[in-house]
Amino acid sequence: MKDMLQRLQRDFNISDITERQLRLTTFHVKKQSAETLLRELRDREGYTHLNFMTCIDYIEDDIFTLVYMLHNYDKKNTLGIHVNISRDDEAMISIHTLWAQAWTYQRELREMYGIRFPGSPRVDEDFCLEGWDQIPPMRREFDTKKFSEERFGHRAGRQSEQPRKHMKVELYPNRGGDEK
Amino acid sequence: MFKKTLNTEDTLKNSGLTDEEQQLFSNARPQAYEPYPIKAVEDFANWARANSLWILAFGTGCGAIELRPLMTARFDANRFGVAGRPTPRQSSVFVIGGYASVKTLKRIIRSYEQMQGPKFVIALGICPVNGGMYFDSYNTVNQFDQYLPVDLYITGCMPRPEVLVAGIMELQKKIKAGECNGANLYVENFDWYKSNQKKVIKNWDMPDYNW
Amino acid sequence: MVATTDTIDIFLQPLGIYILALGVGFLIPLVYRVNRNSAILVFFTALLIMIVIAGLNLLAIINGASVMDIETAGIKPPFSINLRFGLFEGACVLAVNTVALLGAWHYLPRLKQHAAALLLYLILVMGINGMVMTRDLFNLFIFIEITSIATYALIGMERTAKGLAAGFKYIMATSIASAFYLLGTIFIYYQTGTLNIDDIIANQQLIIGPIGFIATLFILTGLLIELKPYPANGWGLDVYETAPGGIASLISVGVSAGVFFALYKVLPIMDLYLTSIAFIGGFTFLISNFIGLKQENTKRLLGYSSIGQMGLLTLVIALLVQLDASAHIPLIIGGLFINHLFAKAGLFWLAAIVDRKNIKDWSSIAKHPSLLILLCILLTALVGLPPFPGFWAKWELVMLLASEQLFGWITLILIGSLLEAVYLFRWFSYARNVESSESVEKPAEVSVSFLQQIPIFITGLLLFAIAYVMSRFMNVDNQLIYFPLMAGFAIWLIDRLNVRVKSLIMLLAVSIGGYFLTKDLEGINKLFSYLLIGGGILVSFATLYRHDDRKGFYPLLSVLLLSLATLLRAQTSLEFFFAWELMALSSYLLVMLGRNKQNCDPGIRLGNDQKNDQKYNQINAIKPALIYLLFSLASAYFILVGFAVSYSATGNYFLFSLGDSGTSTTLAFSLLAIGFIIKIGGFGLHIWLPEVYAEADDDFTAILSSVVSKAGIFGLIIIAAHLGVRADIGLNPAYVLGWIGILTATFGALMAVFQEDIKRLVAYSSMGQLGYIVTGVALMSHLGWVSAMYMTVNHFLFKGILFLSVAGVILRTNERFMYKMGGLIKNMPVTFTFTMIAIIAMSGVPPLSGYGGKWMFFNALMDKGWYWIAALAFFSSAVAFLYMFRLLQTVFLGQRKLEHRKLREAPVILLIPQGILIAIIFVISAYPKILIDVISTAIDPWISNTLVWKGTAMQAHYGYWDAPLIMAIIAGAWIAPLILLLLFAKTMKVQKVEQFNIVYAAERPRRPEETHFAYNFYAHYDRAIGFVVRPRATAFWNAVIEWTHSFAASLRIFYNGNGQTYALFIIMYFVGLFLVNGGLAL
Amino acid sequence: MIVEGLGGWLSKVGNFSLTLLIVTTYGLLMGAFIERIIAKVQGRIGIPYRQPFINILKNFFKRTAISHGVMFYLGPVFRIAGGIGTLAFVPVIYGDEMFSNFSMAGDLFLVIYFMFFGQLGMALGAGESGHPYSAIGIARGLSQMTAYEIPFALAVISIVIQYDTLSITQIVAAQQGGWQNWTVVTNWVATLAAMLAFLGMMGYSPFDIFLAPQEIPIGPPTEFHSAYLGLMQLNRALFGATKLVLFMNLFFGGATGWVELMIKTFLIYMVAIVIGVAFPRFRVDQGIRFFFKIPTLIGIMSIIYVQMVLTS
Amino acid sequence: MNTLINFPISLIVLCSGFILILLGLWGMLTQRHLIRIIIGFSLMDTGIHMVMVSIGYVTGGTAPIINNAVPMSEATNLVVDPVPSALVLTAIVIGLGVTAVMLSFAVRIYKTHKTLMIDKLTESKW
Repeated sequence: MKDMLQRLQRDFNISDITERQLRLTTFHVKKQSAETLLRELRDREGYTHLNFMTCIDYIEDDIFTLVYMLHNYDKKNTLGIHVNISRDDEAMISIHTLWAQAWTYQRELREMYGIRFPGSPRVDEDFCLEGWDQIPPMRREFDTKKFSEERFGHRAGRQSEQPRKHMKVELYPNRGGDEK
Repeated sequence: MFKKTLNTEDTLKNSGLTDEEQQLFSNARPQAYEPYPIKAVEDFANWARANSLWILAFGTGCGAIELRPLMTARFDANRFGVAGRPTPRQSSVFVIGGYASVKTLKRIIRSYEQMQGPKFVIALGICPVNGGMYFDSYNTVNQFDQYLPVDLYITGCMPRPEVLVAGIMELQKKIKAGECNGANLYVENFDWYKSNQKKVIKNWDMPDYNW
Repeated sequence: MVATTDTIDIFLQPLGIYILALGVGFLIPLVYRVNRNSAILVFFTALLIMIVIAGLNLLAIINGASVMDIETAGIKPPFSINLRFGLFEGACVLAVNTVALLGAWHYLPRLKQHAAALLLYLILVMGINGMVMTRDLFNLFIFIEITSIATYALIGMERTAKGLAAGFKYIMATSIASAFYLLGTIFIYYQTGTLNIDDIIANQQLIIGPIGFIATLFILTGLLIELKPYPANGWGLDVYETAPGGIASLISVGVSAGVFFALYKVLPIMDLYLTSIAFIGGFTFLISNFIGLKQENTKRLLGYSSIGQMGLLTLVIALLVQLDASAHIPLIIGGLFINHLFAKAGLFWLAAIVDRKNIKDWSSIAKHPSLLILLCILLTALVGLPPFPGFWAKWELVMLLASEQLFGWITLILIGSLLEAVYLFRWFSYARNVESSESVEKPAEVSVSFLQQIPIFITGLLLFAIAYVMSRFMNVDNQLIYFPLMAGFAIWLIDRLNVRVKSLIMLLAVSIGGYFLTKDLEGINKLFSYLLIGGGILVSFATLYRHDDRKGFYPLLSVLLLSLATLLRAQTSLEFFFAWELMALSSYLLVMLGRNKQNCDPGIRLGNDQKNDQKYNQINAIKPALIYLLFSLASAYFILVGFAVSYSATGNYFLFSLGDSGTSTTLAFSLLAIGFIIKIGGFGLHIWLPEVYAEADDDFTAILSSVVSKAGIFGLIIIAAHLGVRADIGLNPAYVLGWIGILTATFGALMAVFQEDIKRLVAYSSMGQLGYIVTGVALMSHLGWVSAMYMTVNHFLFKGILFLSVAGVILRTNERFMYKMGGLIKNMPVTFTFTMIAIIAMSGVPPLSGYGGKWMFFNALMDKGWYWIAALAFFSSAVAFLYMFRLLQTVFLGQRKLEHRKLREAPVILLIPQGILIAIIFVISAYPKILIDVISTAIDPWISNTLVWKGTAMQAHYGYWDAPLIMAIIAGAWIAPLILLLLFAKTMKVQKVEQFNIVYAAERPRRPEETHFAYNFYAHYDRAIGFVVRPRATAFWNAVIEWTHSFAASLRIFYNGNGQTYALFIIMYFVGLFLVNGGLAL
Repeated sequence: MIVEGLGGWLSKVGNFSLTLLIVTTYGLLMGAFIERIIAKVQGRIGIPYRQPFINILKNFFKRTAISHGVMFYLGPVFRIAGGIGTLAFVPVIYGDEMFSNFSMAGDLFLVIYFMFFGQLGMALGAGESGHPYSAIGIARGLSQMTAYEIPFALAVISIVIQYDTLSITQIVAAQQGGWQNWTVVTNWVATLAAMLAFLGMMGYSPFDIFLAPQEIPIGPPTEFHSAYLGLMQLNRALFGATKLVLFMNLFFGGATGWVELMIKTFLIYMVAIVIGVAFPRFRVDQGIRFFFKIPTLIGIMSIIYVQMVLTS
Repeated sequence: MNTLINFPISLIVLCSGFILILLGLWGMLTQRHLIRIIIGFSLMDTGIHMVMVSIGYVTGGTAPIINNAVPMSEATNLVVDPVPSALVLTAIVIGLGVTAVMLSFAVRIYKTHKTLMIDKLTESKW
């Protein structure tokens, strides 16, 4: 494992190697070398299974972090490969050539985050949302509450509590919700 | 017997369909039905309807899981004439099992329209009422009765089967009293319901009324 | 004056032929120098006079003049050479000279380039005449050599490389043969002291010892080799292949004729070798036709056929001499010979003017109707189909051989004939094959002037004329058997008229003709005449729905329908067989007129992968038509042998005396039954049926299925009546027949279940239904026969409806795959209703007419104790539901395609016959007694009536059946709930919806194609028991075909093209004959 | 059995209507009873006895309906005509002229063939609805039918040989005089084959794939509702009971009174139910293969048995 | 009378005739050159002629002229049969003709094929 990571560090300049759990290690890799790295992992290192791929929106850093989760059945461990892509140029190389099922994830990411995967099959079709006409809903700049009220309306009489505040009241009724 | 010629006001535009598809779907407007002219017959019919509630086997949300125990030995809804039915044509009760996302709503509308009247809708849980915990979700409708007429709400998150049984008995009472007129309500306010539906369902690629 | 008449008389003596040939011949070069045209004129005059001489003398002999023996030099034989001009010689010379004249006409463009060519041609003809007429062994040698040298020279004049090489091989071979002959002659002379054949025959006791043996053997080998026996005939084939058509035809028919005649002359001294000669002839006939299967070169193909025919003649002459049946020589040998002579010559010329080397390139004449007709006539004649001389000769031959119990030879001859038919008609198929537009290399269109076709046309006419004369000789009194042909010809004359007009004229003609032909029939024949003629006309009425020209369709259809009428009229087996063959031929040609849009390889591989649409679409009617013809011929041959077996026992041809066949009854019955079963499409022999039904014209398929297939049933009933019932046939053949019938029914039904093609589905269904009828006939009981006849009528009714409605559907949708249709009930409600009623009737569900047939059938089976068959019948009628429902569901119900929304109802012309048939179905359903009484009356003469009626109810041993009551009850049971439903519908708002308003939730239907469940409809059934119906029969027959072709390929390895090898074979041939005939024992 | 005059026919029709009523009611009640038994097995109470009636009434009281076309409309009519007709041709009570129906019109063969009538008409109606599931369901149902027809046909042939008649009345007559004369005793092989076929005929588990409520919602009747469905439900009760009566007549000695009929048919029905609740569903091709194997073999043996043992 | 009686000349001719025939046949079958084949044919032809002549020969016979030396009654015993001789003449002519045709074929074959080997002339087969 260590050897492999060292080799990858040498060849692909991976960074931020973190052992998150037993048998789960994550690291960052540059966008350009990501596909080569994945191919290397699949073909050479036995990480034949793509568990999933997903995305995290770091709007503060102006990046999306794509996460590819790979599993090795022989070594029974998992690698999380993080790739940072810029929010301005939210495009990534499609890996459906490596794992055929990846097109589904990519379609989902396209719909939910607006990340483009040129060449991925059917990537622009609707996935979960049918006829979505707003900015992708999982982007953090999208205000769901506002959208929900505009589109679906709001039934009067509904009361909404801040969970934290509400629970304090629930737990410490005597002190008026005060922690002390 | 067959109403073949309908004047233009009676037809729907079906603008969500391509020209080719227009010819494949009926564009007739649904019509309300009157009660039987004889009160006794109507009462008897209502009694029969109340005692033979066939639920459409369409679990629209998390509440669907609560429907399953209804048929088990513990609750045995069969006693009340409740049975599951896999096809909307033969069902008379539609149980909205909790939250309805936009995508599901589309299917709910289709299935509801395919049911034959008299038909009844039970909304399960809090979500159909006001969105419940999904009140700020980008894809869950907050007021279900904007889109389909609801005959009975059973709130809770989720309501247990016992409550469901109670709800069904309540529905039976309402049916026997002749108060469940959801189907006619829907037809009479068809344009309103339809415009509400179209407001949230953006890719309206189906006929205006799914016969 | 007297003197001149005398000179003319003298000049018109047969000897005049020689004087003319030599005198004029050597004059021609002179005249040629002066004027080419006058030389040609002289040349033709000479040939014409030769014909006139032969003709006048022959006429004289026929009119009773004695056989002319012409002596030269005024000395009596044996010291002089002499010529004989008798009946046989005269006929042979006349025929050969006629062919020579026509051949010269054909070959004129080439002949006229050289004076020598004209001369050589004359000499060649004279040589042949000499071979025929001379009575001197040595003289014969000289004539053979004269002929050969003239032939060599004519071949050599075509200076093609191949031609020269072939010519050299030819010279080598024939010179060795002549050497043998010469040696033999001289030894004969040594022993008998004479060269005159008559003297030699008179003194044949002198031909003894080793020298005599060797001498006769030498002569025989020499002559046989000239007749090109297998395998010592490669050189002959090479010449046929390379020589120009005019020459090849003369070699094939003229020279062979001469040599054959020579052989005939010396046969009296060949007693010892008759068996060998027969075997050589038979072997050559069979093997040549085998090898012909692999041949694609047109002229070489003709060569194989030619050699085969000569082999057949050799075989027959040896057999006739051996059997001492010389009385039959004129008919059999004459018929076969003349048939071969004209047909083969015509074909060689046709091959020459069309000038396509490979038979696959013959599609370039597909658009030349006149060439096609000529080709068809000649091929038909060559194969021995009626009305040509070969047909009569073959009939005589088979009857004769059968009466001598020589069934081995019959088998050999018929197998050979069948093989010959395969490759000849395959050639026709290629010729008929219209090129598709996408074909890359298109053979150029053939341009043939009308003038060039005339000689061929004349041969065709002569064939007809001779055929007629022959039939007179055979005492075929009933001239009505020609009526279909004449009617067909008459209608062909008006073929240029508007299609409506001519079809109406045809219908009228057939109605009148059919009425007069069948009006005085009675019993079963009468019943079938209603079915075949009345029904045929009714179904044919639907052919009016087509607007295109349909050249040739109506003449052929009239031939077909009227030949059915003559079939019913037939009193003798010969008339029956004549009509039967005519029916097969005309229906073959009609099938061939079917779908012909796309190019296909008409090679006779069977079946196709129907899941593979692309490939499957490319099929057209040509290949199925060929297979149809072959199976028809096979069927005809079985029938022929069956009749022959019966004839051998009874000694006459009358159908009613079939029953007196005595010990041969079982054999005759089995053979005839096999013949008819093939025609019906019985189990294992059914493979032709679906493809033919699928690819024939849609309206013609209706005729084929509902009418023509009944001819097979008719035949079966006839033989069952004559042979089965009367003659107390052993139960076993009938039981086997019963099993064949029920297996046909079961497998027909199972096959139909898995078809995607609507026509194939109905075709398999038709086959299955016929299976029940066969079993019904096989029951040999009154109830069984009533059920069989009842089902026959029913089958006619609902198959007529089904195929016509299918025709309407195909016409409107232009599709044949059911999954490409759907929902047509909206467009074609009438067609749907008719189809539905037909299907309910067919399925046997009460109350419609099918139930009666099933009920009687089942009761008859139970009576007979055929329980297993009854169980299978039950199963197959259940299986029938599958395909019947599929037909309705996938075509008329389900989702309608967008492009089909605008379709109209099928044309009224198609609907009218269907409507009439539906009406008949209802009448029969409600009052079956009407029909059953008629049937019962018809068959009462054969089996005593066992039907018991109690009011309207029919009683059998097991059960009872009250059709009108059932009808009433079911009507009541149907109407009551309908009223109930209508009442409740009043209380509802019933909305008529469109096709996509079905139950759906997650995904709505997008396209009708995706929503219509139709393709591979019974996939699960296929998984469960599909293995039963994997096309084993097709695979088997394909294996037979494959094996036959491979075998043929291995038979021709001897023909390596090397002249020396060929020469070696000739010598080995001699050695072989020597050894086989006991040479070592000397 | 001679019916004379219009009056005779009218009374015949009247008697038949009574039979029809009794049999249909009995069929519905028995359905409810069976449901309750199943419920008891599962520890439930189950539907009330009136439930089948209410269901049918409810369907007839529907106020809206759709129609796909004429055949869609006629499909249920065909279906119930098949049921009524089949009953009409079966003598219900042995020895009672009143309940012998119209069995003088035809024999056992007629009944067997007429059973297809309803299926065919129903299939056509379902076909016109245009729903692919209907077509799939019919394709499966018909295929399965051909499979169970084989053992059934063999068994029928066997008893026809045994009793030397196709008349149902005579078959029943031959079985009178005590249980030892019933076909189930005298020709138990044929009865076994027929009972196996009966499982397929009734369409209960394990041979209910053509209905397949979840996979292809309810199969052929997917599109049918309201009064159409009402007719079909009536037919299901009627036709089911008729089949039971037929089996009772053929194999279990028939019945001389209504009580005997009810007991016998109920017990025959229980066979299918017991097997149904105990076995999971066969895939359709498995079902077909099943019928072609053991039941067919038993059917063949039944004919051999009859020929060797009974008629020799 | 004569020692030659024991050894009739006709036998010699007959035997050599047969030998020539066989030689000729052997030549035709084994020699691949066309001209040699033609020679073989000629040999065979000549052989046949010799056989024919020998058949008609009567030992010690004279020319077939019926005169005083040969009385009519003994003509058959004393005179050489004239018929074979006559036949041979015709046969020679014919043989010549065939040889000529063969040679002309050989010439033309050489022109078209540029070879005289018979095993090269196998364009048409099967």
